[in-house]
Amino acid sequence: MSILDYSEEQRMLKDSTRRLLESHCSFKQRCTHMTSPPGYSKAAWEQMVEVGITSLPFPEDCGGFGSPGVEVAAVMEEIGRATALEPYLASIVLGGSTIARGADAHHLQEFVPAIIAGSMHPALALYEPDHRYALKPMGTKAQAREEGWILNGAKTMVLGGDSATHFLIPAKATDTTLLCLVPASTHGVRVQGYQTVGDLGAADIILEDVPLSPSQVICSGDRAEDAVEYAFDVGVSALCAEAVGTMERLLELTRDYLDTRKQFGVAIGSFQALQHQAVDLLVELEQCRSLSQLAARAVSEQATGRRTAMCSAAKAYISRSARVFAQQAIQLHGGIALTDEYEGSHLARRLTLQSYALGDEDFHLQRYARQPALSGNNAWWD
Amino acid sequence: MSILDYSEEQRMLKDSTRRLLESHCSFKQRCTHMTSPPGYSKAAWEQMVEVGITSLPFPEDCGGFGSPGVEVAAVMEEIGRATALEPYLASIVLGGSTIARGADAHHLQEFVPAIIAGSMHPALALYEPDHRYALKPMGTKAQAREEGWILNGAKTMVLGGDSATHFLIPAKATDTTLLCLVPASTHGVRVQGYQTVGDLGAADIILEDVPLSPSQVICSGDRAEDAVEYAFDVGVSALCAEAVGTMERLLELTRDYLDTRKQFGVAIGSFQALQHQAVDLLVELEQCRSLSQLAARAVSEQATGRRTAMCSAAKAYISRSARVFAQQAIQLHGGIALTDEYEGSHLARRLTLQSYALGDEDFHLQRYARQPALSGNNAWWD
Amino acid sequence: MQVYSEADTRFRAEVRAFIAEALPAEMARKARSGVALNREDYFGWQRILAEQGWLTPTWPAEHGGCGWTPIQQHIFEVESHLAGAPRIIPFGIKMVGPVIIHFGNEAQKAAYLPGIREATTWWCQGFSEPGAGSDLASLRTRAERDGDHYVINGQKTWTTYAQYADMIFFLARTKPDAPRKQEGISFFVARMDTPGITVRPITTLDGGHEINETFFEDVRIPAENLIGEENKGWSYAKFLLSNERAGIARVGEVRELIRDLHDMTESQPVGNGSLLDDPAFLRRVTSAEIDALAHEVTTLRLLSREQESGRPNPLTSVLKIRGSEVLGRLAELQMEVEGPLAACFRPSPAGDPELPQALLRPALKTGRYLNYRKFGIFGGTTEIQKNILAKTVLDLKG
Amino acid sequence: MQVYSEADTRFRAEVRAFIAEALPAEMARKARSGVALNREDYFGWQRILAEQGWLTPTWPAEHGGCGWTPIQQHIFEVESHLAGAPRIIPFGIKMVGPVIIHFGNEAQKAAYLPGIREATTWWCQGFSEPGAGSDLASLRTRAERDGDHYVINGQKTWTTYAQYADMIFFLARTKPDAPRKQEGISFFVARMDTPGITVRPITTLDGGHEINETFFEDVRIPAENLIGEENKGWSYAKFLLSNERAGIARVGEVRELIRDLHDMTESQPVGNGSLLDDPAFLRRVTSAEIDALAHEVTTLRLLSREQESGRPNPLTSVLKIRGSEVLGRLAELQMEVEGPLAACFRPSPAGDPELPQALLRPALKTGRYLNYRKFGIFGGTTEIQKNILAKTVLDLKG
Repeated sequence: MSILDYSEEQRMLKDSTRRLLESHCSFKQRCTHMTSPPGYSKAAWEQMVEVGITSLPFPEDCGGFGSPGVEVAAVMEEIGRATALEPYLASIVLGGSTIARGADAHHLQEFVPAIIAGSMHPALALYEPDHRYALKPMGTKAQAREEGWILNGAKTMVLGGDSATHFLIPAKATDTTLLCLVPASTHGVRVQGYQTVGDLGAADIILEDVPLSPSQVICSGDRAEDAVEYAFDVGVSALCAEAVGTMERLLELTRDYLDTRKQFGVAIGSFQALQHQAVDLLVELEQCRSLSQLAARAVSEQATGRRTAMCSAAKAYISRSARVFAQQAIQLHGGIALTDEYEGSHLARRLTLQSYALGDEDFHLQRYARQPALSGNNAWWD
Repeated sequence: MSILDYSEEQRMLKDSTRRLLESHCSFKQRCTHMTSPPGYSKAAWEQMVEVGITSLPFPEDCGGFGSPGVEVAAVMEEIGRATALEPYLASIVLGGSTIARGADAHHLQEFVPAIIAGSMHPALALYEPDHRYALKPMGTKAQAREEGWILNGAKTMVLGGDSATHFLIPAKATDTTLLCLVPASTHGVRVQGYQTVGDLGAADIILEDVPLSPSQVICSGDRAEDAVEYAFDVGVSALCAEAVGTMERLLELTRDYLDTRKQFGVAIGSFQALQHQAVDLLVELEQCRSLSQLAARAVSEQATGRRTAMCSAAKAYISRSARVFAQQAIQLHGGIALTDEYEGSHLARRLTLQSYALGDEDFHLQRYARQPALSGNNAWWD
Repeated sequence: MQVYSEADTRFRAEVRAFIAEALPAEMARKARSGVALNREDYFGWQRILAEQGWLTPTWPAEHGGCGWTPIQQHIFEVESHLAGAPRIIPFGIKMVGPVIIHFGNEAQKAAYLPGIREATTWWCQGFSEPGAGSDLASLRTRAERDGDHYVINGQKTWTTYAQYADMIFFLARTKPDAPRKQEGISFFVARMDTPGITVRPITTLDGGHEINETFFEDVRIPAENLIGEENKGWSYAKFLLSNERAGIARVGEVRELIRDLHDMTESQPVGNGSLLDDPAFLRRVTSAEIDALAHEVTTLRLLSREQESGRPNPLTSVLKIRGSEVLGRLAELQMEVEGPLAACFRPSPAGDPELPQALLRPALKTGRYLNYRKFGIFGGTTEIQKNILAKTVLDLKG
Repeated sequence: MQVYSEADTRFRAEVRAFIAEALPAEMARKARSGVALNREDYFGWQRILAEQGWLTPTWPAEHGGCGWTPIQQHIFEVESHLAGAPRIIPFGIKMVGPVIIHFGNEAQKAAYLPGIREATTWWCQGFSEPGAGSDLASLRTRAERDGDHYVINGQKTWTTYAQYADMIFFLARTKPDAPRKQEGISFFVARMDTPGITVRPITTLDGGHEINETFFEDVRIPAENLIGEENKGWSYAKFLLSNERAGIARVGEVRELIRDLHDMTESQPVGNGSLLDDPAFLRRVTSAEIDALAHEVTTLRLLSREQESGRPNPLTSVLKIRGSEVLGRLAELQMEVEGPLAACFRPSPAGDPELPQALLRPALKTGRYLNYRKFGIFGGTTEIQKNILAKTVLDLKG
């Protein structure tokens, strides 16, 4: 097996995911799914459950496949190629990994099978208004009461929040952090769903005196923070893979357009300046592919520092690259890529989402710089 | 007269400077001058005195022309084109302006005529080891004694310091800043000259118990700081103009090379990717020209804030642009521009000097950001 | 610091005072909010300018011009943007108007100029075709003479604001067998309600509707709708496109974005401080501001050189290239001010009441960021501008 | 985290241990200081490797190879750089050696291979000419058969380390009237002390002396100095150049520069703190480090794919492009660490005792920054690599 590449089995997983998405989420189909609730294809989602990819990131002892890294990356690349709308990243990767990491055995057995079965959609509510990309809860507070807590606060840009059945809410208690699991239907939870620039759904959530029983606290303290950081890294790795898939597809479209479109009697792909710009995209794609592969492997690491360093390295790079890639691909196309009916413009928008979702370039550069520096002659992954 | 362009008179000044430099400082001649002390042509220097350009930045009441801005820029563009070695920037612009701004009437009458006559070479010692681009003296200290002071400290990268007759030394006294004028021959002054990457001379200076009479203090306190900041801005503006001249010449050479050099049977200038790269240089040059013109006008401003903002804006931009311009011009040439015998490589090195001399991009971005922000709908120059 | 002449400084004060007085507050509020403007929003402001005599500043005096120099036009554009005035739609005033003035007959002048001058007729431009964008001369729309009519068949694309238009000016091929493809093209005008003209909206990647496809199916137009001589349309088009270059630098928009960027950064709360306390972000804001400054000064330099020489300057392509880069970067930075909210999106800028209040501004900014991708493409792509500069200024052979 | 296989991890440990043991401290100190190395510095280390059997890892076993995989060669290169070993000069080992092994006759193998394998013969490369760089096939040096000799006339340029060389391999035209310019070229070797060969040093823009012009004036060389068949030199040259691509990524140098950059930034005093406290500078360092990481992983990915498939991968051009960009940027950053001292310069890297001690390091860094401009030019310019990628990987027509 080649270093930092997909194995034969992983490639088969990737191919079957591609076939699934091609038959259920072609560009035409997805444009229809997008405009009617829940904003994605239930049939495609059921297929994902059916073929088992919803089990990938979960531990084996609760029905999972135990592979939050490279296998998830293989699936996410295909999701990125298809700009698929199903809440795989939100429910399985982000929500699922939070529970998988933070929950005790009892909760695991209660929730994980339902998530894998596609019926429970937990969305991780990371961000709060006015706190930018901060990962710790600032304004969302849990106040102790006789039995349990009362939650108050607001979360924003919750990926998959528009169609979630549950929210994972990190909240500040007097001297600790709680990770709470709140059904979307709970009294006092107000959900305002909307569309992101990458066509995926998201939501703002207002929490007003939301009552919380003790069993709704998945974990607290260091463990809660670790669960969020872990799920965030798994999500970052998955999103990087998604971006690689999106870039790959956009480069294919760009290449084909350059080869087909004629100007002054010749294909515009024969103009050297355009060729070199297309090559710049290729060079970028290969860098992103490398960092995505590295992040996917780091996700299975026990050493938190290396995991976080490699995931933030990948996302810092890809956050910038994805956005610039989209800009240049549009420019290479000309007018056609400015139209909503062209697949390429959806890919370009998805790259914009990937650029800003789960932390932008500055956030991840700073997060990377806070990890222990390279020591001596060691490699980054030593 | 066109806005932000040279007037007819200024253009004549520029042309005559070009003729002077062409006859005394051709590329071949300057390569000879470079290798023998004082590192420039005394004949060219005498010509500069003769035609009067050494008087440009000084006040009219002590024999100057009263034009530290646009007229100096016109001369400096030509110096940049020719990558001339004469200490115009060091002695006339930086050293001269410090004295012109800081000195009292008595000192002005004593020194300015000698500077204009080209016999006195004052070099402004801005930098200290381990204090990067800071403009205030940190480690150079003046200790009061019965009559006058004792100077101790070190200065580094003093432009023109290798051939200076005098040093202008900002020094820290107990509760003020002194601006001292120290003849290079003073006991305790050790000068180590060297060459900069732009072929101009510079020096490190060590001051060991250098005795200072009261008359050697040009000014002190706010006035000393103002004189240094003023001279620095005038120098920055002049250096920006120099960079514009250097870029202009390097672009001419690049264009000519592209037009002449053949590959695969055609001029390489017919390759679209190279054409577009050459155009990128042209676009950059025009931006730099604009900011240089703006800085040159700001230098005559009474309002310090606008002066500093415009000079730092220009230098921040040009610091990056000059370096990247050099890199791209070399790349467009290929191997020939890597050789020391090619004029273009000296221009590229000069651009590297211009990038780092008198503050790099980061320094000037921060200095710009500290000035009052644009207010309301005003233009930058309002 | 003297950058404008004294006359121009006085002119700026006059423009500023007039706009402050004449621009309705509600109109400015709507334009500055970033939502899509409709026909009446644009025409409302144009009529106010028309009354002042400022709508057609570059036209000859006898047709209602007011003799502004290029620098004065520039000042007017900047002040209008800063005040939040709707932008002037160029198709009538800057494009077809001058063509009719120069090449039209008296009947055409009488028929069309008043509607432009008084902001009652909305014009759109039918130049680009699906196979003829940068390579405009390869257009395929045909016009066949049939008695005292021409019959038009073909398809135009990127027809900006065709949905508002009363009239269209367009190029069509009248001599398909001409030896060079630039020959045999003619310049026509037509009422948009002529039978056989249909408009299909194009939704752009920001979800907006500015552009359209326009189809001509056996459209019969009177022969007097031909402007100038038959088969000479290419030279009129070139004349028209050279006029188009005036506002190419888009300094008004740049100034508006820069003014707002600093304020937004400072007022964007991050924890207990503001985004301005983030040195990495501040550095980008500062650097973009200096890029914008360089671009504005370059624009002034080149305009004033043109003004002096009276000749178009090929360096103007530099303004098109940098204008689109600077605007694109500013739109990107404004979007990034929003942090995670930059990822939100409102497919229909006309207004979606479901979007939470706090996301309205981010959604508009993200939409604008996407919309601004057009500047490197329309009106001569960046690559076309670089080809022009390589050829004309650097004198490099293709 | 597993990136190398277990076998490769063991191999790395073995290499690391050997170098730690075998590399003389003084040799490492000199190489790491950045001053120019001489013939003996390079050969000294090569002989130590030769003794270990590690100098010609890619050669067939019967000629002294040790069967390293591409990944292992890569590991050796990285570890050598990190330890400060002088780099391996490729002209004998990676270039002419394999050509002689594949295309030379037994006498040539016997005559030339031992000198390479034992690091006693220094080879240089005579390919480029003043009019034939990227367009190598247009070379004009002629070789005319005269009895049992060839007579060579012409000029080569960019001859790296010709000043140290005992032998030169070169291309010359043996059939000037061949229909295609790639035909009629032959591959020769010659002793550098053959009468008529003269070397003129070229000082580079960093003041260094690595490259030369080499002149051939009526140089008579024995006919047996022809390698392979007459007029087939172009195919041997292509074989040679494809081998050259192995070290193209320059990851060893990248790793060395990255390792040092962080330390330098942290130890660069600024006022009471260090340069690492400057968020703007730290951001650039971090970003460059991640670029370097991406480049190293890409290198490993492509090498291991080549290793698996046994075929050269056209994507390798990506490594050449990024390697030169990343190295150039790291050299620039190291220079910028020095602040104002980045502007100093030592025209002769051999050593100028006049330069103040504190400026020695800055001067070397500035020199290296200038020197590294070469990476985008030599060995196939960035533009040539992009042409290759456009054609082979993107399948776009010229």
